[in-house]
Formats: sequence, C-alpha cells, structure tokens
Amino acid sequence: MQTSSWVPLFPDSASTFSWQVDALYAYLILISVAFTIPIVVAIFFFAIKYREREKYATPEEMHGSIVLETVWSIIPFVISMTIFLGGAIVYYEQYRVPDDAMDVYVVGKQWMWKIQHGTGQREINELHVPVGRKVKLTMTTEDVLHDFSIPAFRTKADVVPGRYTYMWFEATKPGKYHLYCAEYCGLNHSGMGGWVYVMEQRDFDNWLAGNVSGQTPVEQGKDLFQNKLGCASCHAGGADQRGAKLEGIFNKDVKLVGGATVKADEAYIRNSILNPSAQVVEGYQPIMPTFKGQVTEEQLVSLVAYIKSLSGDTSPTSQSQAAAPAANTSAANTVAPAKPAANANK
Amino acid sequence: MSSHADTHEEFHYHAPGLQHQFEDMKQQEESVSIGMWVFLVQEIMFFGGLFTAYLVFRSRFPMAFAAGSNHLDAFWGGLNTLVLIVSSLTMALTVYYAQKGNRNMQVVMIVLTMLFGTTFLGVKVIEYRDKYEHGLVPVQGWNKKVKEGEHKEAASVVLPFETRAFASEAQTEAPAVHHSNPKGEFQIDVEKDMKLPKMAEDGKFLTQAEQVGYYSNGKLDPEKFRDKVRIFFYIYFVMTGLHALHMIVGLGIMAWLLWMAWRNSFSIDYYMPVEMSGLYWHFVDIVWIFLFPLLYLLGRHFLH
Amino acid sequence: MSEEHIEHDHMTIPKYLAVFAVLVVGTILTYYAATVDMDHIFPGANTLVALGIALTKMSVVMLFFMHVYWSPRLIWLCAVASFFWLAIMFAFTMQDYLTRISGVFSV
Amino acid sequence: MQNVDAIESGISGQPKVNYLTNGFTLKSWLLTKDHKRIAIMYLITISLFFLAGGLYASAIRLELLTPETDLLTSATYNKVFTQHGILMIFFFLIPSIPAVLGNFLLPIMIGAKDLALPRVNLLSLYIYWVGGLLTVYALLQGGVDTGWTFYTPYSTTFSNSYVMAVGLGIFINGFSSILTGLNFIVTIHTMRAPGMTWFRLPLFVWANYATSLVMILGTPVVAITVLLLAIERTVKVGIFDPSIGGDPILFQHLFWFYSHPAVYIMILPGMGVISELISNFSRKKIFGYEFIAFSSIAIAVFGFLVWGHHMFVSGQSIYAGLVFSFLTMVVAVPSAIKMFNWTATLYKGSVSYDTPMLYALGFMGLFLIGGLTGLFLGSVGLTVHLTDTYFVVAHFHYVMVGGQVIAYLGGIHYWWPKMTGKMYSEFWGKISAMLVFIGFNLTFFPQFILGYQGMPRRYASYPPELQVLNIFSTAGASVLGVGLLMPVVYLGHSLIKGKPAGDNPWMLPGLEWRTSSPPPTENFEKMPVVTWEAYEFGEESGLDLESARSRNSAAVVS
Ligand code: HEA
Ligand code: HEA
Ligand code: HEC
Ligand code: CUA
Ligand SMILES: [Cu+2]
Repeated sequence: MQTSSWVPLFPDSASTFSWQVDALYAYLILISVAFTIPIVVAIFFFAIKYREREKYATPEEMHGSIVLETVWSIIPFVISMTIFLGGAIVYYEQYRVPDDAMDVYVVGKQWMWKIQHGTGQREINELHVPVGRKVKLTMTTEDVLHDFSIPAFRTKADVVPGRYTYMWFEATKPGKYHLYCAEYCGLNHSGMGGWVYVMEQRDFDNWLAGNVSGQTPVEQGKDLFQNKLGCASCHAGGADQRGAKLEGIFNKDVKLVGGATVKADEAYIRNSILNPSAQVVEGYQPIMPTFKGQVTEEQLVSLVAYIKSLSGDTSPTSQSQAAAPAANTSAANTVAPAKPAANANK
Repeated sequence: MSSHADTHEEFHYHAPGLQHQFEDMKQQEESVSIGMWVFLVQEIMFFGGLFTAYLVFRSRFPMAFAAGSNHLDAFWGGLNTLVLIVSSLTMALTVYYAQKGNRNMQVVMIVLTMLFGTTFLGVKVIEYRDKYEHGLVPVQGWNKKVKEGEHKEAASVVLPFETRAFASEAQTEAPAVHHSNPKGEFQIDVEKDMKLPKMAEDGKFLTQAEQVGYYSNGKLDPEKFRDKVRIFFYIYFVMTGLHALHMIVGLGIMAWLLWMAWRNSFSIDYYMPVEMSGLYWHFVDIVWIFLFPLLYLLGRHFLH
Repeated sequence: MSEEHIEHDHMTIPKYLAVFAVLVVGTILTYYAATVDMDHIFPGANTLVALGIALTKMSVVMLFFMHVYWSPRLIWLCAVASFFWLAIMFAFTMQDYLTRISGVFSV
Repeated sequence: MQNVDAIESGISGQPKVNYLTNGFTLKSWLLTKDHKRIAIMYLITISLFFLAGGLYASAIRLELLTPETDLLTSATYNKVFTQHGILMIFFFLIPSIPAVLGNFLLPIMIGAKDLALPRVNLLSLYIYWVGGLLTVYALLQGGVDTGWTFYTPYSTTFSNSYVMAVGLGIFINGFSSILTGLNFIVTIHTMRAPGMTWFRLPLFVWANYATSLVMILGTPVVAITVLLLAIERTVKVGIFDPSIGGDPILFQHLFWFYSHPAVYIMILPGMGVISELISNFSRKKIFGYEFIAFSSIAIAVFGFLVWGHHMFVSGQSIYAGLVFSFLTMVVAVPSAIKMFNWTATLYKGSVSYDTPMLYALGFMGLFLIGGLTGLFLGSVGLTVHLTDTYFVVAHFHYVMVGGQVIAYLGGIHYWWPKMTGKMYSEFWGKISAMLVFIGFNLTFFPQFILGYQGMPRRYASYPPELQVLNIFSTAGASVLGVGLLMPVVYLGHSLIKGKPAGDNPWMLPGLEWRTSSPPPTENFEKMPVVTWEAYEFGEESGLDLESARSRNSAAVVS
C-alpha cells in the first residue's frame, strides 16, 4: 500500500516500510490537528467573546480544577504512549536486518560514497538495487561521521569511524531516488550525495552484466584466500587442518577459548583476519598470523564476502554450533571480562 | 556603591560585613551558604563529566587502566591523600576557632592549611615530573627525550610497603628498546605493562573492546595497548590537573583569609567567609578522596 | 527553613579528631584493600570496596567537617541532588554502551 | 497603601532619583551592583548578538534562494550557519530572558532590594563579555565551521577553523549562565519579602527557578565537554578520536546531556513570561497556578532524561533509542499541562489586545506547533526519516523563535514602561507583532514540508525541485526581518519622545507595578509587605481601580 502518490506533499515512497512511516506521520498530523484546532479555536473564541469591555474590569475569580488537570494530563500521556509505540514498531522494522538480504558495502569518505556490491560492482555516489529484494548495507567511514540517507526509502543511518553500522531496505518501485549525506561532515557536505536506482530484476541483471569489473567479491575473495594470501594453507578444509573450520560459521555462534561465545558476523570475521588472537576459537592454537597491513579495506570486504559464501553452500556442523544460545552478544561482551578473574590468579 | 545605599546605611545599624541588599545578618548568612552549596553542586557536575568519561573508558579497557594505574606511585598518592586530610582537619579547626572568635588559633590553622595545601601541590609536581621523565605524559613532545637505546631511570621512590612486584621491577633492569622516545612521545614499559593483558589473556577475561583493541600481528600489540594506556594518562592528567587548579584557587582564597584574619576582620558574629572557604576546601578534598582509589589503586592485586 | 538557626556548638576538638582518625584509617584501608584480590569473589569487588570506603570518607567529611549534619534541609537536598544527577548521567550513558551490539573493529 | 502614592507620584511625573538617573558616569554603570543596570547592559549586548545572528540568518536565507551555491561558497555557508547557531543559542537565547528580564524583575517581583549576590551578578556579566569578545574575535579571524553541535571527530581532527577560540568562548560564557542561575536560586530562597510565600510568587519567578536548576546541573557538563574538546584539539590526544581508542559518540552523550536540558533553559523563562501576560491581560487569576508552577520543575527534572533523542541514528544502541523515545513522550506532558491552563485562563476573562498580549497569543499558537512537531521527532521510527532534515530546523525555530523570542519580545513590551518609564507606540507595536507572526510562519512552515521531502539540513545547495518552498521561506524571512527591526525603531523612539508611562500603566497587582517607573535603585521606598495572593485583581489586591477607571475615562473624553 502506498499512501504517498496522491499527496504532493509527500516524497516518493519506494520501500516496504515507507508506508509505515507515512502512516505514522499521518497519525501524528492527525493528533496535531486534533489538538491545534480546538486550542486555537478556543483561544480565538475566548479572546473575542471575553474581550475587554471595560478598562480594569475584575472578572469573576475562578479556581483551578483538579479534575480538569488530571484529565488533561492523562489524555496527552496516553496519546503520547501510542505515538511512542507506533514509533517503536516502525523503528524495529527499520533496524532489524533480515537474514536473507543481499549485501552491499558502503564506505563513506569526505565527500563521497564508495559502494561495492556483493557481486563485485563498484560504484561511487550511486547505488543500483533491484526491486523487491532485501538489501543490507554494511557501512563505515574513513574519516568523520556521515549519514547514508535515502528519503524515498524513509531510512538513514550514521556511519561512524571505527565501527560498522547497518541498515536495510526493500525497494518497491523502480525509479531514481535521492541519496544524501545527512550528517554534517565538512566543506562539501551538501555535495556528498547521488542517486539510488531501483530497477526491475531483469534490468538489474543487465546492469550487472554490463558493468562487471573482473571478479565478484566472492571470486576475488576466493582468489585471495586460495592463492594470493595463502589462507588455504591452514583453512583448506578437511580433517586435520590447522585452522578453524570456516564453512558455515557465518552468523552462528562461535565458542572461544575461555568459554565466551561470539556471533560470527562481519565485524568478527574482519577482526579474525586482522587480530586473529584476540578471539581464538576453542580447540585451536593461536597460530594464525595477522593480516593487518597486508590486506586493503576492499580485499577485506572480498574475504568477508567469500567466507560468508562458504556458509551459503552449507555445512552440517553448523547445526551443532547454532545450538549455543543466541542472545549472547551484549551479555557476553560485557560480563565476560571479569567473570573468569579467578582463573587469572591461579 | 550608590549614593542611595550610602545614605541608607547612615540611618540603620549595620553589622560589620552586612551588605546593603540584606535586611539582617541571618539573611545574609543563609544566602551565602546556599550560594556556596549551589556552587558546589555545579562543581560536582563539572567533575562529573570527567567521571563519566572515566567510567566509559575504564569499563572498556580495564587492563590498560590497571597498567596505567600501576605507573602511578601509590605512595605519593596515598601520602597526598593524608596531606589533604590533615589540611581538611586544620581547615575545619579554622572554622571552629573562627566560631569561637579565637583570632590567633585561626591564623595558625590557616597557615597550617596553606602549608599542607602547598605540600600537596609540591608532591604533585614531583609526580608530574616523574611522569615527564618516564615518558608518561600523553602528549608527544612533552616528555623527556631519551635517545634510541638509552635506559630510562629507575622509579624515583619506592617504600617498603610499596607493591612488591611493581617496586622490584621498576628498579631492576628495564628493557632498553621500548624506553626510547627520541621525539618525546608517550611510551610504556612494555615488559611490565603487558603482563596484565597477558595474564588476562590466559584467563580469557578481556572485554570485547579489549579483544579487539589490544591486538595485531596475532599478538598483543604494544603500540595498540599503549594507545589505551595513553587514554588512561590523558584522563589522569585532566582530572588531577583540574583538581590541582582547584587547589591553587583554594590557596589563593586561603591567602586572602589569612590577610583578613590577621587584620582581625572576623568575629563571633561574622565569620561567613571562613566557613564558606572551608566548604570549598573540603569539596576539593572530597574530589581527591575519589581520585585516589580510582586512579592510583587499580589492579594492584594483579601484581601481588 | 528560615526558622532553624544554624547551631555552632555541636563540634568539639575531640570530635574533629575522631573524624580525622576515621579518614586516616579509611585511607590506609583503601590502600591495603587494593592489594588484596577480592575480584575473585565477584568481579568488581575491589572497585566496590574502594568506592565504599571513599563514600564513607566523603560522608564523614560532608556531615561533620562541612556541618551538613546540622544544616537545613535545603542543603541536604543540594548534596543529595548533585549525586542523583551524577547517577543519571552515569546510568543513561552506560545504558547505551552496555547494550550496543558488536561491530566495533578499531578501538 | 504605599502603591497608591507611588501611582500618584508617577502620574504627576515628579522628578525622582531612579536607577537610571542615579549616576551618569561610565564608572557608575560598569561598577554598578544594581541588578537593573546590569540587566540593561545585558539587554544591549544580547541585542547586538541577536542582530549579528540575524544577519547570518539573512545570509543563510539568501543563499538558499537558489539551489546552487551562488551567493556563498560551501565553505562560507558552513561558517555562516554555524556562527548563526552559536551566536543565537549561546549568546542570545540562553541569556535572553533570564539575564535581561529575570535580572531586572526577579528581585522586584519578590520584593527584594537586589539579587542576593550583586557582585556575582556583575561578575557574570563580565564573564559573558569576555566569552563574547573571544568568540567575536574568533569569528573575525575566520570563524568556525563545525555546526553549533561541534560533533567529533570533525571538530577535533578535521576542521581547520577556529574551534579552539570559539570553544573557549563558550566555555567561559557557560560560567556566566551558571552564576546567573546560582544567584536566582539563592535570591528566590532567601530574599522574598514578608508575606511573599512560595505560592504567592509570580509564575515568572517559578519559571526562572526551574531554569536556574537546569543551568546549575547542566551547564558545567557542557563546559567540561567543550574543554575536553579544546584540549584534544590542541594536544592531538584525547578520548573522542576512534583511531586511538576514543569514542566519537561519547562526545554526543556529554554534549546533549547539557544541550537537551538547555533547550528548556531556552523555553522555560518564555513560558514564565507567557503565564504573566496571559493572566495579567485577561485580568484573571491564572488557572491551575500550582500545576503551572510544578510543571516547570517537572520539565527541568525530566528534561535531563531524554538527551538521547538527538542520537537516534548516531549508532547508539537500539535499546537506548527506545528508552529515550519513551521518556521524550513523558516530558511533553508538563508542557501540555501549561498549554491547557493558559487557554483555560482566557475563559471568562477580560482580554485586552495590547501588544504584549498579541505576542502571548502568538506564542501559544507557535509553541503549540513547535512542541507537537517535537513529538514527531521523539517518535523514534519517524525520526529516522526526519532527523537531520529541515523538519528539525523548522521544529526548533518554532520553539525557539516562535516560543522564546516571541515571549522575550512580549516581555520587553510588557515591562518596557517599567524599565524606561516611557510608553511606546501601541499602533506600531501591534503592526510589528502581526508582521513577526506572519513572517515567521511563512519562513518556517514550508520547512516542515521540505523536511519531510528529505532536504537535509546544513546544505549549501539542494535539489532544484525544492526551490519553490525555499523561496517562500526566504520571502518570509524578509517579512520577519522587517517585523523584528521595527521594535528597535519605535522602542528607541519612545526613549526620546515617548509619553511618560506612569508607575502602573496597566493597573496590575504584581509587586513590580507597585514601585515607580523606572524604579529607584533600592527598588522600593520601603520594604513591601505582601498581603494578597498572586494574580489578585480584585479589591484584595489593594489597587485603587475606581480612580484609575475614572482617570481613564476622563482621558478618553478629553
Ligand atoms: C526552546 C527550545 C526547544 C524546546 C522547548 C524543544 C521541545 C521539544 N523538542 Fe526539540 N529541539 C530543539 C529545541 C527545542 N525543543 C533544538 C534546538 C533541536 C535541534 C538541535 C540540533 O540538532 O541542532 C531540537 C531537536 C529535537 C529532537 C531531535 C531531532 C533530531 O535531530 O533528530 C527531538 C526528538 O525527539 C526533539 C523533541 C522535542 C520534544 C518532544 C519537545 C517537547 O518539550 C515539546 C513539548 C510541547 C508540546 C508537546 C506541545 C504542547 C502540548 C499539547 C498541546 C498537548 C498535546 C500533547 C500530547 C498529545 C503529548 N527536539
Ligand atoms: C535563538 C536561536 C535562533 C534564532 C532566533 C534563529 C533565527 C533564524 N534562523 Fe536559525 N538556527 C538556529 C537558531 C536560531 N535561528 C540554530 C541553532 C541553527 C542550527 C545551526 C547548525 O546547524 O549548527 C539554525 C539554523 C538555521 C537554518 C538552517 C541552516 C542549515 O541547516 O543549513 C536556517 C535556514 O533557513 C535558519 C534561518 C533562520 C531565520 C530566517 C531566522 C530569523 O528568525 C532571524 C530573524 C532576525 C533577523 C532577520 C535580524 C533582524 C534584522 C536585521 C539584522 C536586518 C537585516 C535583515 C533583513 C531586512 C532581512 N536558521
Ligand atoms: C598459519 C595458519 C593460518 C593461516 C595462514 C590462516 N589462518 Fe585463519 N585461523 C587459523 C587458526 C589456527 C584459527 C583458529 C584460532 C583463532 O581463532 O585464532 C583461525 C581462525 C580463523 C577465523 C575464525 C574462524 C572461526 O571459526 O571463528 C577466520 C575467519 C579465519 N581464520 C580467516 C582466515 C583468512 C581469511 C586467512 C587468509 C587471509 C587465514 N585465516 C589464514 C590459522 C590460519
Ligand atoms: Cu558526509 Cu555529510
Ligand atoms: Cu532535545
């Protein structure tokens, strides 16, 4: 359902949750009108009806009313709670990234957006996506804060140096939409934008075909993994490999030496390549060398993509690993540090 | 100031020190004391911002904080705590004698308070100097420059009850390579400091931020670890620096009090300035009461 | 509040000295507590003990040296409010940090 | 009663020594401890800052007339809106009502000779000047381009502008605000005249009390934050730079810990003025006095729990986002209470349409819209779309300009006769109030629509399809500018040619109307004793309404 097209005041509405945001907006406008009209009418009515008829009159005294005060405290409170709930529901939708989304990587930089697709296409300040597919953006920045904003999709998120932030959307209508940088980032902040092209799947495939620049990230990652960086010397697979098993780990919980578990998300894989011994997988020695300084940011993206692809073509063991409780990330991270302190002092 | 106020004063009895806007001494005292307390609330929030920063970073990098803390000399810190406590006592006694109208004891106590306050700052200078010599000032170029390969000097003072591990190590051989900072950069004692995260690593109880933040090359990375220790020292210097600034201001107030007391300006009826300065002094003391354990005493037991 | 007169004869020199003694003992105690490993009882125990002692010291300084004990309610309120606001600042900031999902890679 | 004499002497225009005529030397102004003189000096200074900020605003609007960056380069534009924000917020809006009207009136309203700590008051003025001069110096040297929010790491590591100097200016200025707040709190606690109980205080005093709480509890935090930023910028080490382990978002937490409560520093005094105006110009006791008083305190307290609503998309945790969104809704309720009580006060009143009342009615409409759009922004799912767009710009101008600035203007007009002893032209006052109202809406209403269409803020250039609404906005700003310039002219004119106002031109019961205009240095000839409730218009107030009425009709007849 799209509420936008017939109201010229609304921007394009082109994602699955944009109607929800519009509906929430409409609801709030409704509430605003419902409060504004009576109050303004009352003000005008009182101001005119009870206008000063005699200088220095002393109109009848009136005392406050507890009943009224209670009523007009509770009603706004209840209404504001509905606003909060509405917002919370939409927010949940906006920030809960679905699992089956197509990956796109975004790096912000003063003042351009560098974007790479899961299939290897790179673009700058443009983003091509197919209609009807869920797209997940994994984003970071090389310098200051930026904000990836697509009004037509009703979503945006800051990109923060030193961290990944995520957002997702599913476009519903082919077209060309504005892409902005919405967090002030210096001189050319207002120039740091471009377009999002939403295309039918067929057109998108054509675009992909016409634009292939050598390898997809997965291919490139595979190449790096097997030949260029020699990861395969330890992670070749098979029974007695030295390195941890990488098939099927993505988004599963990994048990670490010391008992903690972490979820193998992009950041974790990235860290495993850059700081292997920070989080050592249970049952292995911390022998993996770091690749920091040897791999570029883009190669990292490819490696991560490749390792994720290893989880795509499945592995039976992932079942057993997934058995570990899922809700660990925040709890484990914060509680883990001190808990085994006793061991440390033995 | 204004002529109006002056004529006003001619007609009314005015207690010494009563200002024109007040009706009587009680109102003035009440105003001044509320004013002072509200000012202290403001001060607490001012330091509060720093404590928040401390909290955030300590909860992320406990090991680096412990390592940084072990570079601080708990003896000097403890001594300074005692010095401040004594000065608090003499300050309290100043107020006590002011209430009693005892001018001579008042002067003595103020002098003592100032003496201890100065001692505190003196010790601070020794400590800062020590940090300077060991390359522990978090700012590049603000440290004593040591040439490549040169040994650093041994820690200045170690007392019998000083932490064993810390003391013995500081005085024996220090590894040469990591104690060279030709440009005066921040440096840490790798051997000693890295012990902590290593111990932690064995026990696997690093925080998530630490698991990411200390490592590269598949190992604990002294460079990266040093950055985190440097955050500790940054916070240390800002906090103790601001505290010292408050002490200096306090000494200024004391000097003024001394002058006033000397001239016998206070009496049983009028000693508000003494009491208010006392509140300020005690507040500065309280800040230190928290700074001491939070900065100087972290992770001592690890090295025991 | 304006009715209360601030009494001045509540502290005597021995009392001051007693408070002083508490402070000195507290300082020495903090020091030794820090060298004893209590973190194995539960994580953060050392810090908790250190803060507990510091809070005690602060309380006696405020109550007796700063005469809060005999002060009007408003001044109690000042003292309490400032710590309450500090708590707000700590709690709401940490509420964010402690519930962040991972994704940090270069701290 | 004494006020009757005062009225008589005021009307007959007997020459008397008042605070203005008590000494004419520069020294008698610069070293004064008189809160009224200090207020006047504040008034002059903040007006200059407002004009400077307004000139920057004009530059913004002119640049945005066309989509391209043709009038200003991006670099200049960035400096212009930053400096607009900094001057307007830190040097105009925060001191506006407290330091000018509050300073002038608060002691008079509670029947005191002065603020409790006059020297501290003077000190706060000097601190304000020092901070202001430092900032102006930095702006002349080349300015600053970080946005008024100074987000790291841009401000610490990337910006090449005068962040240090401006930061220090704001740091210093902060203490001016703290000292004002401190002084108010003390004064309200200890300096009330006999009979002036807490619940007889004018609501303006309550509002200033709540504001002072925020100043005391919040401002020190922003001071230390800005200081940390300045240190980090100078020594290149610190806690906000992610490349050495710092956290840029910590800065946002610390900054908004103050700056959200600060928006209530920017509205509570305005609400106080409006309570005065609504009640006095309806000549009716305000409806729900206690509720309005306590809602001010509630806003000040709950205002500290919601700062994260500025950080919904910043990378703070989702859980924190939800908590902050929830609390944001809660803090809106006390504002709602005020709104309803004001409206109810008009009911069965005797509403006059004097200029201050026009401003008050304007405030009600504009703050209503501003506040309600605050709810849009507090609803977290919607803000993801709206944040950092012109919707936010429109929201905060509605509350800040439509709210506080309008209230400030209303207050200035209302108390102008008291402050100067002269009456301004009622005709021009009404014209300018209308122009401001119309111009304001024309300027900022289109920005809501722009915002929902996604136009990001802090943009020197924008997509051409958004130009129409921007033209409206710029046109509105011109009307607004003219409307705001007019008071300067006719108020200035009234100083020279204005009719003597008399001590109580509106026959109102507040204590400030029971002394001469302008008041003497000690405010009252003798210490007033309050025997009437707040907003008492009838006989109990002791006002001689009969003779005032007859005088008035005589004046009309002749
Ligand atoms: C005077 C200043 C002022 C005031 C009073 C307010 C008041 C409010 N503000 Fe505003 N705000 C700012 C100044 C102010 N704001 C500024 C300067 C910014 C931008 C800073 C920057 O980034 O540069 C900002 C930004 C801002 C944001 C962040 C936007 C973003 O950047 O993404 C949010 C989000 O929640 C918000 C919310 C609110 C709310 C809920 C109120 C509430 O207090 C409003 C309460 C009032 C009412 C609700 C109206 C009256 C009520 C009724 C008529 C009854 C009906 C009510 C209900 C049904 C509940 N404001
Ligand atoms: C008290 C606060 C205050 C006030 C009063 C104003 C007043 C005005 N503001 Fe301001 N504004 C802010 C606080 C304020 N603003 C803040 C905090 C920001 C955010 C900054 C940031 O992002 O960092 C901002 C940002 C901001 C922007 C967004 C810039 C951007 O994001 O790119 C715009 C755009 O229209 C704007 C316009 C205006 C206008 C037209 C006025 C008008 O109301 C001004 C009217 C006044 C005058 C015009 C002066 C008087 C007349 C003259 C000097 C005569 C000459 C002029 C003419 C005849 C036209 N402001
Ligand atoms: C010298 C052997 C060796 C090489 C070469 C090596 N690894 Fe590893 N790797 C290991 C070992 C051993 C582990 C398990 C211990 C650990 O987590 O550090 C591991 C763990 C991992 C993990 C975490 C796996 C999990 O289950 O959580 C990833 C991801 C990974 N390696 C990726 C790579 C990539 C990509 C490369 C090449 C660029 C590479 N490795 C090269 C030995 C190696
Ligand atoms: Cu990038 Cu703004
Ligand atoms: Cu806010």
